Formats: sequence, structure tokens, C-alpha cells
Amino acid sequence: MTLLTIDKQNWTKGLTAAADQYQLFGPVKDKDQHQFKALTKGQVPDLDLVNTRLSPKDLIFPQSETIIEYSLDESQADHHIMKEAAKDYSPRAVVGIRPCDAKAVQLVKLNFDAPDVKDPYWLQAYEATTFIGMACDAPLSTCFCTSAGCGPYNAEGLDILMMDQGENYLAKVLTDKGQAFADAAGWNQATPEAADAFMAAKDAAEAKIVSTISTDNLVDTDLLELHGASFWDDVAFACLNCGTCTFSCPTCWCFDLQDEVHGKSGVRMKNWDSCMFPIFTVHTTGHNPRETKTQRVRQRFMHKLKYFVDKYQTGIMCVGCGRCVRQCPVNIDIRRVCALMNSFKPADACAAQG
Amino acid sequence: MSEYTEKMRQIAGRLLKDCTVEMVIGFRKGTMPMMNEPCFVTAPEDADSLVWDSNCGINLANYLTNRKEKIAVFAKGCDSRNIVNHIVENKIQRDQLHIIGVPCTGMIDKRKIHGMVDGEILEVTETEETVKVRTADAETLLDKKEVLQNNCALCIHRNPVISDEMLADPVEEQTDIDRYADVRKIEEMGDEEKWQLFEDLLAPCIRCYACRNACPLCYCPTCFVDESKPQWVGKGQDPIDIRTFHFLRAYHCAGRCTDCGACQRACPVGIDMRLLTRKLEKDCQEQFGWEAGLSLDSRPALDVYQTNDPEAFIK
Amino acid sequence: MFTNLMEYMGIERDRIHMSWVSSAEATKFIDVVTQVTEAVRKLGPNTHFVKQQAKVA
Amino acid sequence: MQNPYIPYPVRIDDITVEAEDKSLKTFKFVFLSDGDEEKFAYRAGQFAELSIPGKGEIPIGIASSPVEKGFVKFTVNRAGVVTTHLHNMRAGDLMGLRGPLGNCYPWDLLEGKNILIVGGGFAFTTLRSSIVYMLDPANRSKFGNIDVVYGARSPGMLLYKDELVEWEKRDDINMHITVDGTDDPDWKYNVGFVPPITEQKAPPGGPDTYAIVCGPPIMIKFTQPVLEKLGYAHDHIIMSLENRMKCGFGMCGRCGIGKELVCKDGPVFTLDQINQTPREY
Repeated sequence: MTLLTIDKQNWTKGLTAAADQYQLFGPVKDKDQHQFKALTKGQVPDLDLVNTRLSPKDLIFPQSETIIEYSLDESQADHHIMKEAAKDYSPRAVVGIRPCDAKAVQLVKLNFDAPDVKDPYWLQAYEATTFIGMACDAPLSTCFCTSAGCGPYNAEGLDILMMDQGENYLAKVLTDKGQAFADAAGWNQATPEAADAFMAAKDAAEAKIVSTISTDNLVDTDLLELHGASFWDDVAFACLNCGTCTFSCPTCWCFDLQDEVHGKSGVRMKNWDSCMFPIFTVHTTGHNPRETKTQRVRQRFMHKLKYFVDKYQTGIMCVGCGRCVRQCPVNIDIRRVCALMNSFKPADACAAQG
Repeated sequence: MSEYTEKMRQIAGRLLKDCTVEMVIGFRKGTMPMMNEPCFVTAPEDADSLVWDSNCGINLANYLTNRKEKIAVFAKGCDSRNIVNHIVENKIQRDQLHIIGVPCTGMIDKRKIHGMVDGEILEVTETEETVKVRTADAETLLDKKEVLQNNCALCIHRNPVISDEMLADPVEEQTDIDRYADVRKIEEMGDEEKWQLFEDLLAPCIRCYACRNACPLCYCPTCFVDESKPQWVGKGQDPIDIRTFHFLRAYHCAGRCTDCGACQRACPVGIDMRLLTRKLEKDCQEQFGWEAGLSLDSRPALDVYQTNDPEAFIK
Repeated sequence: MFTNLMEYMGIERDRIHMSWVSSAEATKFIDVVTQVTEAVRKLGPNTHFVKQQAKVA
Repeated sequence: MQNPYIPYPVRIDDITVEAEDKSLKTFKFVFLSDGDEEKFAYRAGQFAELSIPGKGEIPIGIASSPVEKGFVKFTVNRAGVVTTHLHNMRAGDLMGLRGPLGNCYPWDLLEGKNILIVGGGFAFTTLRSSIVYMLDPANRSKFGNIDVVYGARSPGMLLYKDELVEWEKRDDINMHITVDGTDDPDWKYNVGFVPPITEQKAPPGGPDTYAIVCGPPIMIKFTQPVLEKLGYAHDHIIMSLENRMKCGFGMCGRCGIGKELVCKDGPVFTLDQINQTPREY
């Protein structure tokens, strides 16, 4: 690991240089919010932000993505043969991703990069991407990353972690991919003595996180008893069953496959889907295993805070970015639900049924 | 507003205690500034969780659809008009409901307030006329009139049109309101300009369907966008599919929309889809003299045939 | 109302035409079709609400 | 990198109408490219995505058996968009096949054991695959007694009638065919729902006997207590679940029941396992 100092003039110059080898993405201001977008050459990402409205998960996992192409024209030799859609997996870098969003990519990776089966679209996009993180010195009151297995200076999933020192950035180069990007940008002013400053800033930033959740009891709570807990109707009542929480969540990965035909040529695409939508699970017979709103809301929270915990033993499927808290139109708050789940005692369920 | 909260708790407690109703639907305090969460109360002792302030913009009629219990519901002017719609459209029975009318002076728009102050908003308090916003390093006093939801600023039915009891005396209705200035402006544009306007308006849409799901009118068991036989709309992010969803959804609400603003309020990306619904509202008024949800005795304009219906569109 | 809404969104008025034609009114049908064809021909090819292959990533 | 989304191109070689109401057809596919059949090596109990360009995909249990070479077969009920389209296709048409997917019946565990198969309606497909596999001369000696209870609404709704007749004649498999009702005076098998027939005909449970159950939810619901009564332990009752699926290999997330994914961790589960998950199927 190398520690580099990048003065802010050199920052802009470096990004312009790196743009020759990388397609750059970064947060830019879009009306009242920030959004990750492709940067034009010379465009500097706006790093003076809190969290973007949507997470940058779509850079690797687009909301709609063509995966297969085919022709239905029977005069063509290859009609009805489904082929992998041509994609561009040339090197790209996402500049200014927050540690929470970078960690989220690692959680999603457990799904798309399983030991026995890989999603080639996700994985190739992931492998093509260099993650250049911006540590978070001004967290929001709804951020709870430090108790969600992450933190404002968490380096997991990052190739470079930067912090803002006013005049310059300090950059921790964490991987070979990160080093390659620093080389491409011409950033080479090593300042190993700045390690202490980094640590101090990390401690200061972590102290600013005022919101926390407790997850210590989730592992040992019985899955079926938690599933049958009496609080789910109350939790779910306000829910509109819209997709805001799942679409804004950096760790939600569920998707749909759809065919679309135009004339004689067609594509199959992956579209984001949501466990909040009734049609997500409905069978062709009309039977729906998760017929009610309560069942669907429970699925979302149980998946994040119990099923995932049990399945992968790497903690919860949430990085504490707070987007769902801030954006839910009816203020369903995962922190409140997590508290209910973590403090759940099976006896409660018995009493409620009794 | 705190008097409202006090009275609400009393009424809810009374109705539950004397078994007039099985549940009361209202709001509880949210976990963030400018947010309250719709909730239900079934035990009299829980009535104290109810609150009321200018952050109760979600339309509670949406929570009545197909319910079987006897329910007390707090209803602003717009909520009450949607309850009328619900009763007329058989989504709930009148005798199931105990409607507690809430005279309303408008709900505040958190997006507007976010746009008016720098930094994260930590606390918002309000009086009759003002809204005080506290951030980490400043306190700003805003005129409540300036930060109302757009639909509230244009509202001409602030008092409930139907109720079993009222929470307070009626408030003064706003008069001399021009509800359609922005709609007329679009009507006067050229075709290309119009097309582009909606292209830009809908560009941020992520198809989360919060607008549809927050709308009390959108209670179809399967929405046309979710149909597979036949599939009317593509499911991806193509702009044409997104536009088709928004304009057809608006059309399905024609003559029924009360401009409660729930759609715009719920939208996580800040789209003003009311530009579509209010165009239809305006046409309904001009062509049929119709305003939705004012009476239990008449059906929505597009639901009935009258011999004097305009038919200039048939050539 | 529908026509108004379409026009409001930027679809040319003359592209949309509504008529009642009884199965017995063959000549009216011909007239209507001719009228519509003429009107649309004057407007040229439609550019809106025409979905090409899905424009996605 | 192997792309699990890309189907093998196949040609419909033959279509058989199975049921009297024409709602069920069996499609026989042959692979277009050399080597694909070998790559599609499967075991009885697995499923595949039938993939129709322009329409979509549908997960269907594999009805042919690994011991049958040169083709794969699926019996498909006409229900949704894809299956309706499939029913209108003809021999010679091209489409795709993605798989094999999911786990299979636990054949290693079942070796040396008595097997009871209980099936109802058109869920008999992977059971047919299993029976053909077990009856194969190379395999029959690996299993003890084989009993089959198979029911349908009427004689005309039974799948694979020719094979049923053949199996009836054999003495190394005990067939108990039944129909809910029939007005055919020549019907010489059982009449009655699957659960009571199972109660009358099935062998008792025990450490060396496993039951494989596949059928509509209502049949499963009433068969379960019967098997318990016959002495089948929950880890000796093997079932195949269905849920709405898209990808079929554990990515898209919709078929989850608790932490299990029906498409990847299943579709085959023991009742014991199912009892530990929420019943969201």
C-alpha cells in the first residue's frame, strides 16, 4: 500500500490524463441531487456532496441491460439463435464512490460471483472497473454505516481510498488496479508520513456517525420464529409497495428477464426488479406465494437482516447508507425495523398467538 | 397544530374504547424531519402515538381500499374527496367509515425546503404561519405559504366534503386561485416543445411506481404496466415505455383525480406528474363542469353519458 | 379528452381521428379513411411514440 | 467464461399431445450443435429453461431420462405467454434450451433403497424421468422395491399412457394408477384421489424406504399426513417445489424461500428441509 498526496491542480490534470485509458464515472450535480454519470473528458466529478440519490450500482448492474440478441428473420442463417450481446468492457473507473457504496458492491458480488456460477455481465463490468473511493467526512444523520459493518473510511472493495485535506487529497493506493490508475493519472508523490493524518481523520469521521443499529442477536434468532413475529403488520401498514427502497439500495440485486422484439430482431434484457412488487413472485396459475403487502415487506427486511446473514455469514446485507430511510415516501425506517428484529424474543410471538 | 394532535388522540381513544370502530387510521411521528408515517391504532391506549402537523401529505384514502373492518380515518379536504371516490367506486362502504374531518391549511413540501437551506436539515418546527428549519449551523425561519406543496398552494377544497365529526371549525377556503396557469402555458407551446418538455420531465423516472402506489385511485389488482397477456408496455427504461406508463396512468385517473399531490410527494426523483393529471382535471371541468369527489350521488364524468356531452372530437 | 391529452404531450392534432362509422356506412368509411390519410400525409412521418429497439445499456 | 444466460440452440423434433383436453404436449428437442448434448448432462429431477426468442423463458422439469440419448423431452402445460406460444409451434421450429438447472433427486442416497413415487397430474414429468432411469437394465439392481402411485383427473389426462401400460406388465415395479373419476366401463385400474390410494397401496415407511412426491399443492397437502401415518420420516419424504423463476441459477432472487433458492438449492427438498423454511412457494 502506498500513500500519495495529490494537490488539487494535479487532481484535475491527473483525471484528464487517466481519461485516455479509462472511461470515467463520477458524481455530478443534477438539479437538487447528485448522480453518478459518465464524465466527459476534462469534466471533474463534484466530490463536495453527501450521498447521491441513487447508488452507483447501475454502473455495473444497469437498470436495463441488453444481454442477448437474436434475429427472427427466417431468411437469415442464424435466425432464432440467441447470442451474447456485444458489450464494451474496456477499463473504466468510478471516481468518488463512497465507502458504503463500494462495500455494497462486495456484498452484491457474493450473489453474482458465486463459487459455482457467475453472471458474466456483472462480473466483466466489475472486473473492468477501478474503484476510487472518497472517504466521507460529513455523514448525514441518517447514515449508520459504522454499525452496519462499514464506515466512512472503510476500504473494502476500493482500489484507492482518498481523503480531502483542503489543499490536496491524500490517496491510499490499496491494490494493483489502484496503482495502475495512479500511474495513468501521473500521481506519484509518495507521502508515507501522512498515515497518521489518515488515521486521525478516520477516527474523527467515525465519531460523526450519530445513528446506529444493533444486529448482534440476528444470527441466533430462529428464522421461522422471526418470520412469524407479530410486528410485521405494523411495520408494513404504511408501505406503498413501490420500488423506491430496493431501487435506491446499493445492495439490492434482484432482476427480471424480458424479451423485446422490434421488427425481426429482438433482445433479451435484464431489468431491475423488486420484491416489493406483487408480480415479482406470482405464478402463472395466479397463485402468489407472497400475496400480501406484509409478506413482501417482511421478505425485504428478512432477506437483508436474516436470510443473508444466515446464508453467507458475513453480516447483514446493508451498508448503512441511509438511502431507503431518506427516500421512502412513507418513512418506513430500516433502523426501526432492525431494532424490532434484533430485540425480538420468540416468547412475544407465542404470546401474540396465544 | 398541537391542538389537532391532542384532539385526535382523544377522539381516537373514545372511538376505540366505545367500539365505534375497530381501527383508527392516522399518522405517527416519523423518524426524520418533515416525515410522518401512516399507521393504524387498534387499542385505545395506543391512541397517543397519533400526531398531526404539516407533514401528513400522504392520502389516507389509499389505506382504505377493500378493507373489511369498521374504520375511523382522519381526512383532509383531499382525503375526503378520495374517500367519496372510494365509496362511489365501491372500494369501501360508507357505513364502515367514521370520517373525522381535518380542516387543512396545506402540507409542506420537503423538497422545496431542502432547496432553500444549505446543509442537512436536522429539525423542522412549525407554527400556524411559519416553519423553522434547523441545520447544523443555522436556523432559518420560512413563511409556510412559500413552502407548501404545489397542490396545496392551489387547493380550493381545504375543508372535508364529507365527515362524521370535525376535528375543528372549517378553515377559510382560498379564492381567486388560478389552478391551471402552467397547464395553459404548455397548451400554447408548439408540438416539438411540448414533446421535449415531457421528455425532460420524465427523464429521471426509475419506474419504482411510487406515484401509482401512493395514488388512492390506482387500486387495480393488476396495473396495465404489469399485464403480460397482452403486454401493453415494455418493462425496461426506454423513454417511450416510461412516457406510456405516465400518460396512461394519468388518463386512467381522469375525472377522478382530486389533485391530492400524493404522486408528486411520493416520487423519489421529484417528477411533477401533476402536469398530466391537472390537464385532465382542467378538461373535465371545462367540458363537463365536473370536479371529482364532491358528492356521493354522482359518478365520475367519464363514467356516465349525458346527451349534452361535448362530441366535437368525433368527426 | 384523450385527444387533448395526446395533443398536450406534443402529438399533432391531425394524427388522431375519432369517428363513428356503422357497418352499413361504407361510403362514410371511405371518406374517413381518405381524410385521415390526407391529414397524416400532410404531417409526414411520425417521430413520436415510435419505439426503436430498446434504448438501454 | 461460460455464459449461463445463453441457451443451447435446439430444434423441435416431435410434438405429442398428451392430454384429452390438449392442454399438455410433450416436446422432443434435438440439439443443433455438436457437443451441446454432452454439455447438457443431467440427472432425473433437474429442470431447464425453455427459451423462445421474442417471448421469454419458462422453467420446466426434464421429462426424458439421462439413459435416453439423442434428445431431451419436456411435457408442457399451456398456461402463460411462453407456454401458449410453445403450444402453437411446430416440429422443425428453432428455439433455445438452458440448463440443466437445479439439483436432482438424491440418487446417491437412494441407491439400495425402496422407492415410493407419488405423482399427480402433469407433475409426473420428472417422476417419469426417474422411473425410466431406475428401470434401465444398468440401474435396476441398484434399487429395492419400486412402487408408483400416479393419479390424474380422468384416464384421458394421464401422461405417457403407453409407458404406463408397459410398466403395469412388469414385475419389477408396482404400479398403482388411479383417476379421480371415470365413466369408462373398461377402466381396470383404481378410482379415487391420490392420498387415499396411497394409504391403501403404498408400502410402509422405514429407514430403507424413501418417498418422492410431486403433484399439485392440494395433493401434496393431503398426501403428507398419509405418508406420516405410513411411517415415513420427514427426511425420507422428498418433494420438488415450484416457484416463479427467471434466471434459474440463483441470481435473480425471486424464487427465494427463506435463505434457500428454489432454482438453485432446489427444486428438490426433503420435507424436513421445507419445514425449516417459510412456506412461500
